Amino acid sequence: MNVLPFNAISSLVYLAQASPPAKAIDPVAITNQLLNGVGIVGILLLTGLGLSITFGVMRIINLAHGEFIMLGAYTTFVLQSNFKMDLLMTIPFSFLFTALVGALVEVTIVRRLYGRAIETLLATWGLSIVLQGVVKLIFTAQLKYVKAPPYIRGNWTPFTIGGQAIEISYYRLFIIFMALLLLGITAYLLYGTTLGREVRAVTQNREMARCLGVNTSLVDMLTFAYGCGLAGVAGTVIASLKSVAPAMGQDYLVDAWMTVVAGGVDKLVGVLAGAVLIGESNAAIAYLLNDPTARVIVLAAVIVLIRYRPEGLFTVQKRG
Amino acid sequence: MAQALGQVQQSSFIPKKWQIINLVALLIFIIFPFVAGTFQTNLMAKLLLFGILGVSLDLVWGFTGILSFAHGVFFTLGGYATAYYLKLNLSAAANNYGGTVPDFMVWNGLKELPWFIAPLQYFPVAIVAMVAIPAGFAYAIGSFIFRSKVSGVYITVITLAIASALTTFFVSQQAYTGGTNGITDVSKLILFGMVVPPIGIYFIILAFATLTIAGSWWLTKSNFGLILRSIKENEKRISYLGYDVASFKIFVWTLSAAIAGICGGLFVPLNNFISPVYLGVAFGTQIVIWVAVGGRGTLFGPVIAAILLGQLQNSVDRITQDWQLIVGIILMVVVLFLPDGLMSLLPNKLFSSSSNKLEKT
Amino acid sequence: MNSQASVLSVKDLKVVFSGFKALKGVNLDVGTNEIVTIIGPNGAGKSTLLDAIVGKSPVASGHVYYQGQDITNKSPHDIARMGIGRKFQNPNVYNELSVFDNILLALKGTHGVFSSIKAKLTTAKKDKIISVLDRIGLLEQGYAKVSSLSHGQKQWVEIGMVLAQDPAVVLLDEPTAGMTADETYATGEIIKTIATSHSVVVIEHDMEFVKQIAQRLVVLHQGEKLTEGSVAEVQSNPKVIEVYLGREQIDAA
Amino acid sequence: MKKLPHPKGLLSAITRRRFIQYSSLAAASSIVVACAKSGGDAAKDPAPATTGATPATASAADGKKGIKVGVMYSTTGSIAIVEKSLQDATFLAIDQINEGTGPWAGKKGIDGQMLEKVVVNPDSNWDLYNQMSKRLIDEDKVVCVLGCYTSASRKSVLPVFEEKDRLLYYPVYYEGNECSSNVFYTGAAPNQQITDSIPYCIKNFGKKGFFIGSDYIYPKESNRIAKAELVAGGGTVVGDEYAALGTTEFITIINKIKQAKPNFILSNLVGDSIPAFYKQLKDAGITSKQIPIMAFPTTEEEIQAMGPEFAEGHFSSFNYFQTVDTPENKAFVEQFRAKFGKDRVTNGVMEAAYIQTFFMAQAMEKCAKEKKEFTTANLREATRGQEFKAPQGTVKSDADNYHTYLYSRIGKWKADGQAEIVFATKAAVKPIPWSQALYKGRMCVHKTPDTRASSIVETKKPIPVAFLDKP
Repeated sequence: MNVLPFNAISSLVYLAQASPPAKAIDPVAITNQLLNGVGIVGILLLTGLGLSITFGVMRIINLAHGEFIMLGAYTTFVLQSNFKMDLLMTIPFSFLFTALVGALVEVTIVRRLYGRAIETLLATWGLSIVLQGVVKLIFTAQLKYVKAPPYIRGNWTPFTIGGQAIEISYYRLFIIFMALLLLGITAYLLYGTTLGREVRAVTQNREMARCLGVNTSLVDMLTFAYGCGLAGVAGTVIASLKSVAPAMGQDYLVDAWMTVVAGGVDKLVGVLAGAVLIGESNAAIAYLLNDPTARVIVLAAVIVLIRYRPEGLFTVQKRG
Repeated sequence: MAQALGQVQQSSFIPKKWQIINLVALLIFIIFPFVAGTFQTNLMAKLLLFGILGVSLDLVWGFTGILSFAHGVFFTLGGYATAYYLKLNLSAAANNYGGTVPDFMVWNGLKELPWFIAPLQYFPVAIVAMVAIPAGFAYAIGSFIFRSKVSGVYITVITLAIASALTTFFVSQQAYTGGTNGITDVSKLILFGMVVPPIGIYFIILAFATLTIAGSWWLTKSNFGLILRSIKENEKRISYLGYDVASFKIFVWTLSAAIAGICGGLFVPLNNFISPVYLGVAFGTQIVIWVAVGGRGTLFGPVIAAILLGQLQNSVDRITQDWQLIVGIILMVVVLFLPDGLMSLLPNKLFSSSSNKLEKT
Repeated sequence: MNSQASVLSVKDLKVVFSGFKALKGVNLDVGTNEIVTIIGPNGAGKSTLLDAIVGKSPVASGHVYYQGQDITNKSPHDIARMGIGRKFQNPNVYNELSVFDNILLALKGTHGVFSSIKAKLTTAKKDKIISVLDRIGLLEQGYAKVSSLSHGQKQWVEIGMVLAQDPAVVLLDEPTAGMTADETYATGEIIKTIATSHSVVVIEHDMEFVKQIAQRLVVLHQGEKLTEGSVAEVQSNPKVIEVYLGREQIDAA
Repeated sequence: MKKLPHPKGLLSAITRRRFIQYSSLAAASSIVVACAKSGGDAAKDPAPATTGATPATASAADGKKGIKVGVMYSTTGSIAIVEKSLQDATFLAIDQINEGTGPWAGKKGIDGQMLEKVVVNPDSNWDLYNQMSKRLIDEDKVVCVLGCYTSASRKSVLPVFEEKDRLLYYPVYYEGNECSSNVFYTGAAPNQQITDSIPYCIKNFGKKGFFIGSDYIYPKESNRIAKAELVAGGGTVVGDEYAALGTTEFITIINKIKQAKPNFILSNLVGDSIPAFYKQLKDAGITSKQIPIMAFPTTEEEIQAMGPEFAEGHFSSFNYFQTVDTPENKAFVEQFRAKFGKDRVTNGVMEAAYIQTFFMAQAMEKCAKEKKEFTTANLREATRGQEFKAPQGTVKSDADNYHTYLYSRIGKWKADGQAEIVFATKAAVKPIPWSQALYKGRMCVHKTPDTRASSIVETKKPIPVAFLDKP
C-alpha cells in the first residue's frame, strides 16, 4: 500500500540523480519557461473550447472530440497540398467541414441519445474509431505535413535581461490569440445573441424551450456542429506544429477534458481558467523536474481539485 | 405461499432453464482445450480473463452506476505483482546479468533490488500483493472520492486522469517498472515444484472465472445487490433510509479492484509479460466496451462480449487489416439499437421466475 | 434548551444558497407523538427546513437537536439511522425495483455493508413487509415494478417506505399530492395512526387535509416563522390573512 | 400465475422491439462483411495478401503448396506511420522473390515454391503482437515471422518465439543486450550506430552534448551508451531529457536546451515526436548552424513528413540513406517507387526489412537445395552467415550473434530531404550486441549447431572493431 507514495518520492530522488549537473534556477530561463507556458495554455484553450460547448453547454460526453481536431488538420492538409492555400485561409473551411460532419453526427447518432450520457460516450468512442479508420483508408497512416504561414515565423523578444533574451515564438502567440479570439466570439454568441439565449434555454429546460417555440432540434444540431467546428479550427492551427496523422487527436482528448473540468463546465470562462492553471503549472513543474513528472503531478492536482470542487473553479454553489 | 415469496428473494434461487444453460456452458469450457488447438486455448483463456475483468467493472458500473476507465489500472497493478515474482524467480542461467537484479534494473543503473520490490520474490507475498495492492489502491482512491459530493461523470473524469497519470508514471519509472516495455522475459509459473503447462493455466483461469461469476451472482442477488441497484438509480434517496452510500460504493469498488487485480495476476503467467499498455485509457475503454456490448448489469454479458469481440477481431484480421474500424461500427450499432447489450437478446423467460401473488399471512 | 420536552428541536436555523437566504433563523419544536403541520406559500422555505433537518442542505448557522443530541450537519444516513424518516415532495422511490424491494430497502435494520450481504429474508421481515403492503393497499401489486404504478400509488409506496423505516420522527413533504379525495382522506387517517406512536411533521397545501390531521400549525413565510398555533388560531391571525392569503379566506380551499 | 395480464398492445410492442433488435444486429453484421470487403480492397495492396483463411489460393502454379511466412507490422495505430513502410518493403521483397525480379532475377520463388504471406495487423498494441504471433505460429503454422518495430513489441513476442522455438526476423536498430537463438536482427546494434557518431560530434561540433529521447528503453539505453562514449571521448553531458512516447509538445525541453547551450543535440526521439521537435526547435530560433542535431532514429520518412527545411543541416547516423551510391540501391529505390508511388522515400529501417526477407529466402533456398525441411533448426543454421548484396553494400548475418554486419554512415540533411553522406565506414561493421563502453568484453556466441543454450561469453577484454571482408 505505501509502495506508491514511496515510489513517487523515490522517483523524484531518482530523477534528480539522473539529471545532469544540478542547475541553478536561472531567472531568465524560468521567465522564458512561464512565457512559453502561454503556448501550452493556447493549445489547451483551443482544444478545450469545443469541448466546453459540447460538454459544458450541451452535456454531451464526446469522446470523438480528438477526431474532430484531426479532421480539421486533414482539411488544411488537403487544401494546402491541392490548392496551395495559406494556413490562415483554410481556417474557415476546416471550421465548416468539421461543423458539417458534426451536424451529421448529431442528426444520426447524438440526437437519439439525449439524456443518456453514458450511451453518448460509448457511441462517440465508436465514432472516433470509425473516423480514424476512414481517414486512414483515404490518406494511409503516413505522416502528413502542413506548412505554417511564412509571415508567422521567428520570435518576439519583449525585453532582454543582461544580454539574455526573453522570447516567445510568434506562432505560439498566434495560437493564444486565435484561442482568445474564438473564446470571445463564442462568449458573444452564447451570451449576446438571441441564438445563444435559445441555446442556453434548450440546455436548461428542453421541454419549456420547446413550448416557447424554440426549434430545439435545430438548436441542438447547430450547437453541436459549432463545438465540432471549433475543434476543427484547433486542428488546423495545431497541425503546423506537429504532423498530421489519423491517431493525432487521441493525444488531446484527456488534456482537453481536464482543462474543461478543472475550470468548471458551467461558465465559458472556466475553460480559460483551466487552461491557464494546467498549462502554466505544467510548464513550471516541467522546468524544475521534467515533463512526465509534471504531467503526473498536474493530473493528481486535477483529481484533488475535482474532489473538492467538482463544480470547477468558476462555478457558483447550487442548491441541493 | 410464504415459501413462494421466499424463493424470489433468496440468493440461491436460479431458474431451472438457466441452471441447465450454465452447466452446459461450463461443460463446453471444460472440454474446449481438449478439442481446440494450443492457440485457441490460449486465446480463450485470455478472453475469459478479459471477460472477468469486464464482470469486475460491471459490478461497479452495471450494478452501482459508477463508470470507470481505471479498471485497467487495477488489472495492471495485480499483473505487476506476479510479474515481479516471476521475474525475480527467473533461473540464474536465464538471467543475463546474474544475481537477483532483473535485467531492466541493471540497464537503468540499479545496483540492488529496491526494498519495496524485493519481498515479491516470495510466492505468498506475491499472491497477497496481487490482491492487496490493487484493492488497497482502490480503497484509497475510493475513500478519497466517494466521501465527497463528486458523482456521475466527474468520477469518470477522475478515473480517466488516474489511468493517464499512472501510465505516465509507470513509463517514466523505467528502472523500477521496465518502462514502456514493462516486465518481460519472466519465468514460467511453478506450483508445487512443477511447471504449470498452458492447459493448467487455462483451468486455473476457468476455475477463477466460475468462482467469480458464482460469487458475483450470489452477491448481486443478496440484499447488498439490491442496495447497489438502488444506489445506481438514486443514491441520495437511499441515504435517507439510513444507508451510508459511500461505504457501499467503496466496498464494491475495492472488491471489484481486487477481482481485476487477480485477473491481471493470472494474465502474466498466461501471456509472459505485463506492460503499461494495460494501464492506459485505451485498454480501460476496451473493458467498458465489453460491458456495454455484453449488457450492463448482467454477469454473463461482459464474458460473452469479450469472447465474441476477441474472436471476431481474430477472424476479421484474416480478411482486412482495418478490423478496428469494424469494431467501431459494431459498438455504434449496439449502442444505438441494442442499448441493453447482447444479453437483452435472450428471452426474458430465462431469468424471470414465475411471479407470485402476495398474501396476508 | 428545552429539548428535553421535544423530540425534535430546531433553533435559529439559517440556510443560505449562494447568497440567497432560504431560512432566516427558524425555531421549531416537535413533541412526542405530535403532528406538526407546516404551511406557507411557495418559496417560504418549507422543504428547505426539512432538507436541513435530514442533512440534505448545509446549515449556515443554528442547530437541530434530536432527543437532545445535536445533529446539525450530520450526514443524511446517520440522521436517518437515529430515527428521522423523510418522504419527499415528488415521490422519491425506486422505479426500477418492485414495490416489495422498495419496502425491503426501507426496513428498519443495521444497514451496514457486511450485514446487508449476510442478511436473510426472515419470516419476521416478510411479515412486516406484507403488513406494510397491506396497510398501503398495494399487496396486489407487491411484485410489480414501481414504474408501472400511478402517481398516487407511488406516493403510497413512499409512505410505506417511511412506515417500514419506523422512525421516531416522520417528515412528510406533501404526502397527498396527486391523490383523489378518498385517497387523501385515507392518508390522513394513516397519519393519525402513525402519530399514536411517532412524531410527525407534515408539509401540506390542502386545507381540508390540514384540518383533518392538524394538531398544531406552523406558518412559514419568506424563510421566517410567521406564527404558530391551532388551526383556528392561525386562521384568525391577521398577519397570516395579510401575507399568506391575501384577500382569500384560509378555508376557501 | 401472472399478476398483471399483459394487454395485447404491449405484447406486440415487445415483439416489435425484439424484432428491431434482431434486425439491427443482422444489419450490423452485413455492414461488417461489407466493410471487411471494402477495407480489403481499399488497402490497395498491389498484390493482395493471401490470408490464412484461404491458403489454397496461394499454391504455386505447379501445384506445390506455398511456404507460409508471417508478416507482422501494425498498419493502424500510433506506430503505423513507420510499420506500414516496413510492410511495404517486405511486400516488395516477397514479390520480387516470387516473381524472380530484382535481386532474385533468374530464379522463381524458393526452388519453385512460392512464398505465401500471412499478414496480421497488431494495431500498435503490444498485447496483440503477443496474441497474433501465437496465432501465426500455432494456427497458421508459418515457417517464420518477419516483423515488429520498437523494443516493446519485440519484448512482448520474444517469449512466444523462444517457447515455441520459432524464428523472428527483426529489422530495427535497437538498444542491444539480447542474445536470442530465435531472433535474427538486421537493424543496427549499438556499435554500428553510436560508436562512430560520438567521435564525429566531438570532432566537428564540440564537447558539450544535450541528450534527448522518447521515454522508453531504446532511447534511454541508447543515450546511456552514447553518454558513456561522449565522456570517454572527453566530452560533457549538459542535459538529458525524455519526452513521453508520441509527445508533440517540446517547449520545455527546448527552453532547457537554450539554457544549457550545448554544442550539439543527440536525439533519440522516435515517431511522431521527431517532426514536432525539429519544427519547434526551428520556430524557437535555434538553427542547425548554431546547434546541430545528431539523430539515430530520424530517417528520410520523418524528414519528408516534417518538411525538409526544418531538418536541413542536421545529421542522422544510420546504416543506409536513400542517397547511398550503389547499383543495388538505385534499383531498390526505383523498384520501390514503381510499386508504391513516385513520392515515396526509402529509409534504413525499410532497407533492413528488405534485407531480412532476402536473408530468409536465401536460407530457405539453401535448405531446399540440401533437401532439408523448413524446420526452425534447419532455417536457423541456414540463415547464419548468409551474405547479401544489399542496397547499402554487402551485408552479412553474423554466424555468432545473429545480428548483421552493417555499414555505419552519417548523413547531413539537405534542402531536398535527402542526406549527403559525410561519413561512412569502408565496409560493413561486425555487430556487437553489448556496448563495449558499458559491458567490456561481453559477447554473444551461439554454438554451431545452435543448442539454444545460453550463449553469452565474457572475455573481459575489449572487443576490437572488425569489418566484413569484401568479397
